Amino acid sequence: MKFEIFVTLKKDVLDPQGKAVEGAIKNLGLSTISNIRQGKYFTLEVAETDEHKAKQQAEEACKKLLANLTIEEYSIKKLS
Amino acid sequence: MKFEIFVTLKKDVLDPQGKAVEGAIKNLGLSTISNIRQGKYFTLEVAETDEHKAKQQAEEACKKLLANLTIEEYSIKKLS
Amino acid sequence: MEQTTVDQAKQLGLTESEFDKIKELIGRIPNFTELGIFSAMWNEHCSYKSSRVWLSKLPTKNKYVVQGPGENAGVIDIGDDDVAIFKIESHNHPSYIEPYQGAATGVGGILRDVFTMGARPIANLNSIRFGKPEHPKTKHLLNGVVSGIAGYGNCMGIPTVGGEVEFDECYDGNILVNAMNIGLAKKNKVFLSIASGVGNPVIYVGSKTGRDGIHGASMASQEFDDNSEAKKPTVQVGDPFAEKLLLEACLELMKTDTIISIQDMGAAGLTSSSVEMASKGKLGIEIDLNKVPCRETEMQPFELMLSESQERMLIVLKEGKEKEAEKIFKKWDLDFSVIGKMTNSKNLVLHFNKEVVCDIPISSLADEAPKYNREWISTPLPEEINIDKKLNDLDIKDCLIKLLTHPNQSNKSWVWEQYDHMVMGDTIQKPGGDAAVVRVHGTNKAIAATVDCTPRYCFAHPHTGGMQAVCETYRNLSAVGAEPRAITNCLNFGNPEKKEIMGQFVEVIKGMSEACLALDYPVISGNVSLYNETNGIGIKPTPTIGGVGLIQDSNKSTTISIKATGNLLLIIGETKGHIHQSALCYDILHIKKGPPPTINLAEEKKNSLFVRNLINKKIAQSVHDISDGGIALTIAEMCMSGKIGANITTNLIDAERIKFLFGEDQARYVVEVRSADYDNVVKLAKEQEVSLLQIGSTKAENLTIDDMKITVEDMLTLNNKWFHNYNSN
Amino acid sequence: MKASVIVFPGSNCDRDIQVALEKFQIATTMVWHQETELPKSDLVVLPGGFSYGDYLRCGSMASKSKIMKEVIQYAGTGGYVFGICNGFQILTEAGLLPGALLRNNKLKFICKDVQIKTINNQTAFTKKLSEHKILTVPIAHNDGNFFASKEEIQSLKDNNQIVFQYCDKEGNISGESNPNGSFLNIAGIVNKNKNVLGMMPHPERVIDQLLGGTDGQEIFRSLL
Ligand SMILES: Nc1ncnc2c1ncn2[C@@H]1O[C@H](COP(=O)(O)OP(=O)(O)O)[C@@H](O)[C@H]1O
Ligand SMILES: [Mg+2]
Repeated sequence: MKFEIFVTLKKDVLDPQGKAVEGAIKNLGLSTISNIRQGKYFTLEVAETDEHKAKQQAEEACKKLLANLTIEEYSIKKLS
Repeated sequence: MKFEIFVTLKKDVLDPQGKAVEGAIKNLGLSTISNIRQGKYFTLEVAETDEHKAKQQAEEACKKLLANLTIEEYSIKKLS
Repeated sequence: MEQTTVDQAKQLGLTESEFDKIKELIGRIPNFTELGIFSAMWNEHCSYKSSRVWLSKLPTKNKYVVQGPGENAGVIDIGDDDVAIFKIESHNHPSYIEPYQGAATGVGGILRDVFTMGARPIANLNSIRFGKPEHPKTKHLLNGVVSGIAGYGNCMGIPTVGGEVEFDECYDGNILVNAMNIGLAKKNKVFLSIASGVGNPVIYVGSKTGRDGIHGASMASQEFDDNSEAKKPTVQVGDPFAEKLLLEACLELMKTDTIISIQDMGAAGLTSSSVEMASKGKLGIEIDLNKVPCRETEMQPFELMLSESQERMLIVLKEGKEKEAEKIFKKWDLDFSVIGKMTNSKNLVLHFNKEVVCDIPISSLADEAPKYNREWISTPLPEEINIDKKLNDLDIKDCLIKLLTHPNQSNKSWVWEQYDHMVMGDTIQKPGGDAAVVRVHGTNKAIAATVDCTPRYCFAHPHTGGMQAVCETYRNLSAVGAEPRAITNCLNFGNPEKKEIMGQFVEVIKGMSEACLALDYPVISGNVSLYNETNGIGIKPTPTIGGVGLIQDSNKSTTISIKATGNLLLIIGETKGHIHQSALCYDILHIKKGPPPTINLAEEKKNSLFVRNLINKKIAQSVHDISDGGIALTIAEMCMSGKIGANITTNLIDAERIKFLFGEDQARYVVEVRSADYDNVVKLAKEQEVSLLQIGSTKAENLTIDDMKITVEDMLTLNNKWFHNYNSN
Repeated sequence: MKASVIVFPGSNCDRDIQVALEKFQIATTMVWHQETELPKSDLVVLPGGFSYGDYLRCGSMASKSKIMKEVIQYAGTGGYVFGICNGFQILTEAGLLPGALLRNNKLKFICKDVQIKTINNQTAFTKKLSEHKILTVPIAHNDGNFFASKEEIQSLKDNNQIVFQYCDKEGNISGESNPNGSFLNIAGIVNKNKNVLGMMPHPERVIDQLLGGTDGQEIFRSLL
């Protein structure tokens, strides 16, 4: 079963990359674009047929490694 | 209008991060998980009411900055 | 088995006559995999078919050379059973396509060349050249290349200690990224790539193989699959983390008694590494391609053999040592696979899915590869022109400021502060001086290293330019007190099929050879990059020279920083005022005609020795060789570095004064000495027939030249701003 | 005195710290990350480098290594733990220190000498430093931009856990003297019990005049 995982910085955490990207976007003349935040995107496979269980595994991966819960939050979606 | 953007490495391109993360996940005992690929995830706002035009702006941002088309590909989704 | 056609051969970059030669050599029509292997081995990059004839003329020996060209890197003796192993290599084309990954994998490649020989890499250097700053691609390329070099070297934990950066419109469509590495080993623990012993196992270690950088595969893909999209050749992505593990694993394996020979998989991957090892050992090799660790599914023999996936090595082990070796690579989490063995058939035999997919004589791939003696014509020495009128009107301060703020002469700290230049804890002189100085760990001696080239000289007169590049490195090493020992070189040129370009190549080599011979400073390794051309316009000939020298006592080295006020500044070497092709003429006045400065090799040798002696006796307080921008810029740099001023008097006016201050006569140095030592230094100079001129003294805060005055503070501000401004938006 | 230096795959300042510790007569054992037992030691050092290539988040994968369980336990019993650069990142990822180290605000790797001011000279790591002592020490990192939540910052202040702050040559702590965007110019912090120190600058690189400075020496002397 395939999942996609989104890891993003919590709202009150400064996002240096997003900020730099936003500056660069402005320099490119794309003036309509704002509020850019950058996060991480993962796709992974879980060898498990039960969706609930599979999702739990993905969740564990997030908690244990993929996200740093001090500064980040995550969400998980089933793919295809 | 809010969009989310996914930037991922093209299929045949080596993903050193994904590879290392996969190793670490295995070491954590999460043996069911495999095929991890890591990409980037952006959210941004376009000050434009016409959806088609807004999407075009987001697309331009991808092409000009957010994605490196030599090795990456992107997709865009409207949010909310 | 399917047969190939001349069209396919052409698509793979072979000529019709080369295809005929292949058929003749193997006595039949090659299949697709075989043709791919020929195309890889016979291309310019692997076969050196246009350059071999001339490269063989370079001097390659002196009493320090342990291993000259022909191995992965060259080796010199640095005393006490220690050797330094080094090489420079280009990654120009990939860096233009994808600057970050291109530059990163360039560094990765040169590192493997060095540690494959048993050395622990201790210093990275790089020479990078871009088009004019206004060119729409330049900023992106500069940023990508610098962060790529940083990304790889920093992660590996190897300091990047020196290099050069230049902008010139001739590189608009062909940037140059030349990476150099130096490593250390013990003399009796140097590993070579000569295979031996029929039956010995051939081992693949490192990362898995993917479809990275398979050249030509896309063009011929209709041959093996309709699904061509998925088979598109892709850019190689570097994995410095994997390389760090590979480095440690290889060095650990090298401590055991298990290795016969070892070779990294660089250009043309498994093909060139296996063929080279077998060829050097005059043996055959047999590989089961199903045993090659793959990252992707359904990889075909053609792809497996031509993939340029990074961070991989091929090793011939002593029979029976497989388990011992495997344990080490497993510890480091790397792939390990016994993929074949050495045979006495003298052929390259490849098995795939229980079939033989390639069976060709090794000699046909290596020794019998084409070798061309291409036509060439020489570039005559340009005539002097009289530009005095233009020079008469120039204001010294204005000239100096224009040089200080020119991208080519601006402070490059924006570049090297992105490189970890201190890790490993032995960097004595970081970037910013004439040569980097890195201590040999655990000893009191040190290696000095520099990379240099002056393409405008090479273009004006390749013969002189070739000599000059060698001499400039010699001088940079001498200026820090090192004894120059040997060089490595990266020859970047345009299309050798053009007579003028081939002529540049030939003349540069002749010039280099003369300099190497006269200075006893041979070439021990190198690399050639041809076809640096876009729309029929080639780059200026750019023979990047990497020079390496030895400092016996780390405490007897000097920097370019002026050390104290009240000292005297001396010019060593004769100043005639040669202004043609100077940075002032070329970059500021845009006068590009005229000959480059003359090289006098006897003077080079004599003046270097004199300066090194002053450093050794601790008489020289600071030293800087005089290159771009002449005496004026050289002294300005010494002032900025030491944050101390100087007072210079020329007793000249008008054009003569400009020529004196900004001319680029060779074989010169500025040396700072205490006034108490002056008489002694003059005496020594007389004895050794060295030209010496006292032109001023050091003092606080300002640089004054006759009636011109500028504060050191202002010079620093001016010199530091270009890179920051350029990259701030 | 005995120190253990933990070596992760991708550590690359392990030798540098060993040389530094041994220069001050601290016997050093290198401990591979897969070990499950920590040798008896008076100090554990997490060295600089790029553990796991700095992939995912700097220090994240290293913080999950087998040996880290032991290190966490060791710290819990009051043992001294010193993380430099990547070591600091690992300590925050392991939860031994609060906050996180984000990308430098200019998004570039920075390697250069900076000044830091000693804010707390009452710790085992800084006790030989005079009050407000300004040190010149190099940094070399991509991710040294310290971040912590408001509450965490308050508690760092309340408990005197800020040990070093970036400053200029005169000791002014300002935006100008902040090389990477770090919150409050924070360059190094200790835990509440003051037995775990993390800092981004590399004191082990300034213990030898020939290599550019000796300001790191007092930190090592404090450890003795
Ligand atoms: N790409 C680079 N990487 C590292 N150091 C560099 C780079 N470019 C220039 N430098 C450093 O800046 C200093 C000045 O370089 P350069 O102008 O070429 O000096 P010189 O003319 O004396 O050889 C040297 O110390 C050199 O090592
Ligand atoms: Mg130079």
